[in-house]
Amino acid sequence: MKTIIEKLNSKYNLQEIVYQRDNLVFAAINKENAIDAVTYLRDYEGFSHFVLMSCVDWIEDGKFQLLYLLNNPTLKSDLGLKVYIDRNNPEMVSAHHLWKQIWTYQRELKEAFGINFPGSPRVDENFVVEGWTDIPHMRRDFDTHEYAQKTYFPRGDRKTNDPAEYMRKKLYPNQPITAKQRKDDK
Amino acid sequence: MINKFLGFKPDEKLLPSQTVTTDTVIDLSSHKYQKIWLGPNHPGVTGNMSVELTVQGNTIMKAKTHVGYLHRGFEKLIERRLFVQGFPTSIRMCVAEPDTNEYLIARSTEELSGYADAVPEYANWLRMLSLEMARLQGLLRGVPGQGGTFALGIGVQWGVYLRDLILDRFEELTGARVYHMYIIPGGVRGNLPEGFKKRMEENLVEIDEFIIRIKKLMFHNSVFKTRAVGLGIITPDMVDKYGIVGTNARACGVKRDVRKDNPYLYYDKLDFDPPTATEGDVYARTWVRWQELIQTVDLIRQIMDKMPETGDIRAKMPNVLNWKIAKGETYVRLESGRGEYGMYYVTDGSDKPRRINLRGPSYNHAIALFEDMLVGADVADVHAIMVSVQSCPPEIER
Amino acid sequence: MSELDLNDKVSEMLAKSEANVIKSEKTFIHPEDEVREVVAPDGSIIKINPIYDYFSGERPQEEKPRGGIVEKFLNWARSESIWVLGFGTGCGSIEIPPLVTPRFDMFRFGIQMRPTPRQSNAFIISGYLSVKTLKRVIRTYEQMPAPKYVIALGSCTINGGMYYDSYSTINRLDKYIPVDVYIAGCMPRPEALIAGFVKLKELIKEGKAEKANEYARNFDEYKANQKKIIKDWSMPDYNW
Amino acid sequence: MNLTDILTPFTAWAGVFKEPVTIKDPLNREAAPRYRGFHHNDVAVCIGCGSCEAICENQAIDLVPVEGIATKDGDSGLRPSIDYGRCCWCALCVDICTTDSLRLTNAYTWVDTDGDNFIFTPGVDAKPWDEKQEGWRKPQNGYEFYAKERQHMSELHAEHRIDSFIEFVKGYSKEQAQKEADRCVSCGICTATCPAHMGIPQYIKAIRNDDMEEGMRVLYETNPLPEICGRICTHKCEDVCSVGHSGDPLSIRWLKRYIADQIPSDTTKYKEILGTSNIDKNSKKVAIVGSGPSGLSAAHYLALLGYSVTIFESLPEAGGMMRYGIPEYRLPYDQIDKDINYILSLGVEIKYNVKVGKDITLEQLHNDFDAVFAGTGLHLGRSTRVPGSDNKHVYQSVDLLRDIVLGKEIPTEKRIVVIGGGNVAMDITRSMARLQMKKYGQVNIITTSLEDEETMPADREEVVEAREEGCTIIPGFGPQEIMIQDGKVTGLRVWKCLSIFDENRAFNPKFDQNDEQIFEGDMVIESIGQGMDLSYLSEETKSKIEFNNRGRVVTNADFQVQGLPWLFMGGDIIQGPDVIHGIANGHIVAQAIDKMLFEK
Repeated sequence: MKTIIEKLNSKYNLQEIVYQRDNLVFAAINKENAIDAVTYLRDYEGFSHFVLMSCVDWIEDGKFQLLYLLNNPTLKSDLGLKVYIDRNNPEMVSAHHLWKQIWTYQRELKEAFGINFPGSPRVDENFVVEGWTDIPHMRRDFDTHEYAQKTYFPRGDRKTNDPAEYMRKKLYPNQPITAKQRKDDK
Repeated sequence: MINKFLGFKPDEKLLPSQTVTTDTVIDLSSHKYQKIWLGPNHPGVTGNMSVELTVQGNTIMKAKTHVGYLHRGFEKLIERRLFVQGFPTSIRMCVAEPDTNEYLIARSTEELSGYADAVPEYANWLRMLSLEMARLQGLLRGVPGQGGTFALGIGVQWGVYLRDLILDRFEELTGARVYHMYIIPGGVRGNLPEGFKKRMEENLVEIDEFIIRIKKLMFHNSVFKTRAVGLGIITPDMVDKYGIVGTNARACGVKRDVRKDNPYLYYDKLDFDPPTATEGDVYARTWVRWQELIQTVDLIRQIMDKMPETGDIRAKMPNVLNWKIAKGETYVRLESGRGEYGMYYVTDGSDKPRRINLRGPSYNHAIALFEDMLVGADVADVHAIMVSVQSCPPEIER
Repeated sequence: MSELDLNDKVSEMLAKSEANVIKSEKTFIHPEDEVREVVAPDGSIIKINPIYDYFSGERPQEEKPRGGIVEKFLNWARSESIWVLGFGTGCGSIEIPPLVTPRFDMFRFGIQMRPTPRQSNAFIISGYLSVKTLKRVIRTYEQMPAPKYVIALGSCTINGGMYYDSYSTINRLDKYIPVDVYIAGCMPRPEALIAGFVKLKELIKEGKAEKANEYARNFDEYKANQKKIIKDWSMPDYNW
Repeated sequence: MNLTDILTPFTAWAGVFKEPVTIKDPLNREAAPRYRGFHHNDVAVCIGCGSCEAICENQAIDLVPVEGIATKDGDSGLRPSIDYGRCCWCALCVDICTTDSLRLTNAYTWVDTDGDNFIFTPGVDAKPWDEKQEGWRKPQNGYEFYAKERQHMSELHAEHRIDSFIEFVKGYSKEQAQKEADRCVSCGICTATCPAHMGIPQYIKAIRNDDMEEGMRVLYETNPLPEICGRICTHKCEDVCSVGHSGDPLSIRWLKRYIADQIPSDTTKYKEILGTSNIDKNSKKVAIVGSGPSGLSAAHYLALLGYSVTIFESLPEAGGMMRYGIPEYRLPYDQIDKDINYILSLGVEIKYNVKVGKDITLEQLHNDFDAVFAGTGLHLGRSTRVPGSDNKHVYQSVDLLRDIVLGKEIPTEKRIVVIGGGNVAMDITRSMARLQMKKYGQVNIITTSLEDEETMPADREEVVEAREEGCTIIPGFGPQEIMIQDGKVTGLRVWKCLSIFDENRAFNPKFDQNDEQIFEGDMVIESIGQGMDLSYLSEETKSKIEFNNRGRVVTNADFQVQGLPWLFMGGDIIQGPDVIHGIANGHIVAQAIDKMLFEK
């Protein structure tokens, strides 16, 4: 595994290489080289099993992190290639020609994160949600709780009490101690 | 030969006028084709999923899988939950074999927080027991269920009854029938109740008998053989192309099993060899699963033999309400009844996961593979193929 | 009847059904459901309106109970023949197979599963409903002949359950279709399900299971709620 | 295809002769003993801490007030109400329950026609399954959601601490403190019980986040003496800690000390952290009598509000009882100075060796200042008044403790008897033990109290530590006579005490005269409580104010003296001896003075 990583590193200049386990390595790669590297790994290094394609929204960095997780059935090892793409203009080269299932992942990512994969089959079709009009639902800035409260009809007006605050109101209501409590009481 | 997936040559009279491949261009306005929707509310589908079929006569020219009827947005919901709150939520991602989800969540968090080796031995054995029991109950539904797709209902009746017995054992061990919520980060949530092994053994004996009966019912059945042999063939070179795993891969001779390849828990201490076949058709897949049924029963016996009598059930972990995990990511996998089942887990130093992504085998089996397998098949065989690739919609859309 | 007459008749019917249906201000129409003209195999041109062609377009009608001994007899008959639609909508559907198999054997309670809504009078909503499924559920529910009953399983149908904060699943079912019986649990055990059926049978015998009429009565309200969340409507307002 | 394949499936017909597997009565089938069915809560045990609410991932649990359950110390009066439209029966609420009151029964059938009925308060709303005993309970075998045992506080061994007055509690390391802080479930029950209502969960959270500056800010919101409180607070909070119901309570006091210890003794740094470098001064002046906890606390908060504060202290150093009553091994002087220096750096002025009533009168203060606060404390010893207690070898503990600090010669005899069971008795016992050790190389001291072992008012650990140090503590005896021979004390004659209070809860001890013992000793120290010295109040002032039946001045809730609106009194003279009460009083007084002077 180490030799493969070294080879790959000299070829494509990897960053953030992390050996999570003996048989699981994560590494970041440039957007331009990613599909190239994935193809290379598939064809020359025996990473023939495509495990997963995923995306993480690092909203604070303004980036989406795509993950191509490949498995080498002979070495029984996994390699996760991470690609950072711009969050404001999310677009990635499609890899649907490499494995048959990849277009499904790309279709899902298009719907869930709004990442475009030009040329990927059926990429614009609905995947799991139907008639979705809000921002893509897996993005961090989409607040699902707020959306659910607003859209569906939660039952009843349930009310809860914070024990500390409730005890203050009950036991020493006239002694707002901290500045915050004084402000709240007003 | 009509189609590479269809192992035999159907009646000439029923054939469409042209050769069907996945690339065939279909002009709907030519009136030669018809569209049929199968599902989502159809008793034959394995969970709510619909297949949009374009047919000519009895032959499917094109198929599209539509999912999302069971979409709940788990991955989004778990991002809003504490690490310990993740497991009751995650278990519902796949109703057919729920325990696998719990294990993945537990294992990922343990690995990322550095408690992977802290889980007590007894707890790990119990985890294995519950995972194998989950596999067993899944197979008890799945194997006769394949017969059910050819209208062989009686096997299902037996299987569901026996599955219920396993659920009774689950209830005893975990406190719930279907959603066990048993494997928790750090360990498990209950020890083995008194007399459990004895009652389990009684059930296993009953299942042993069922295994023989189901063999006579299905594998020595002319109807089943006629319909299943040569249907929905998966060839070994498709395995990597489509990301096929589990029994689907093993039934065409590609021996992949996470329990053997990347042993987790104490599977390396158990004596077993995953069954395989070479034909890769529906019959072969069912046959492999039937053998796996025998093997799972054996594994449960081995586990009950080898596990310690008692011990701690959970590691000493941080307070669950204040538990934070440093930034990191991992991918954890296990072998579910349907094949490699994995989870990509990302943490960012807060008390909630940053992102989880479930990799279910059905994701590939029921969309990319299934759509291509259906082309050229009979409408009547859709369910058989659907069940045989073990599509589980809730796990696809999560 | 000549071809011409038939065409006239069709367009007449079309006009009628389109006029009768309550029109919401702006409904989304799927491209496949748009009104279009197609050339028939014999060369004639037919106008097709996929949404309205196959549905009556009438509003649901309230049917008053007959009352007296007749109604009592009918209710007894109804209560002893609950035909459940085989539509598993959520997790809870995994507890249906034990019911139809020998161990819990619900046939002895006069309950059986039916494959089509036209033959069923009971609908088990077995847990959470994603908006996508809700659309199908409404369509299915409206196709069931009255009197029809809805059994809601588990927390999800009561107040959202586990998925109370999900963008994809509804919180309370009774806002969209009327519910006769709720069964608590996540998911309810088969035994609890049987208890639910027993309760439903009692209700029917007492003549209290008239929720199909309630649906007809409050049709506009239900429709408004349904349309609030189903953005991709593309179907007639009443799918009978 | 062959004939076998056609015939073999018919073997299924063999099932015809089998016993049916159908469950005859599915409606009354019992679930497994461990089944997670519907909730039951033992409301008498539950304290409404809300851990169940915090861990519920479905927001199914609300805390609601319940009729008949009063809010009191250690019990919020709230009880969990559960929405079965949300619950998923994961039983995390049961597993975290701090009091083990919540459990799941194995009942599972609840059918209703109205969805609104599925909210209920277990244990309060009667349900058919309330009596069921089977069901899910918190698992055993090492299964716990938070550590049950507290982090061990390392101390000097008794042998090494007995011969000197150096501080013997070492304090937590960072790792220990974080582990201890991790045990907190952040319920906030403790906040109500703490007399100063400190934001305990908040500063514990700061420790978890390793943010000491935030922790310091939380501490100073309600308590300007964290170093002192972190060592000698009576930690009433720990008595009600919800974690303590099924394990050790959190070491809240040590955690507070940990935060304060992390900040270096540098007033500029303090001001930087607390944001008090620039305070807008106003023109009002406040006089404070006594620099004990209440006086310092009032001075601190008044200074923050911009007042010019002057403290009049009769002794040569500030701190009051904290310095002159508490031995150095519990509270080192440099730690007192650390807290006081910061308060002084805010512009508070202290006039030492000025005794109000003697050097300056209270009325004078009234003329010179806008308001006066008197927190003069309890500095007079109280006598048992048993025969012989007027002997000169009978001492008062407060006097001795003060003399130790002042560096006076302390009469240390070979055998000492101490009367009293409170913390002061333990302080004098252990101080005298150290002096005995220095002088004679051995400890011979007997401490006796009316209360028995369980009801002794002293902190448990004080008693344990005193015994470790070789002191003999014999609770449950009432002194009858100090035996004197030739003008010298020879011992103390005691009777077994049967009860202390009578039916009306009035002090009226009953003794067993047959169980008489004699504790031999060359000197006797009385430590049965302290009295106040109100001699600084002139007769005219006294006539204007009201005293209650226990001789204490009557004030309103803001500690404003009835009849004299310019005078505030607080601390031990109103509340009885307790540091944290004093601090709380001082804080309230500061706010009340501010209100009084600026609402005019």
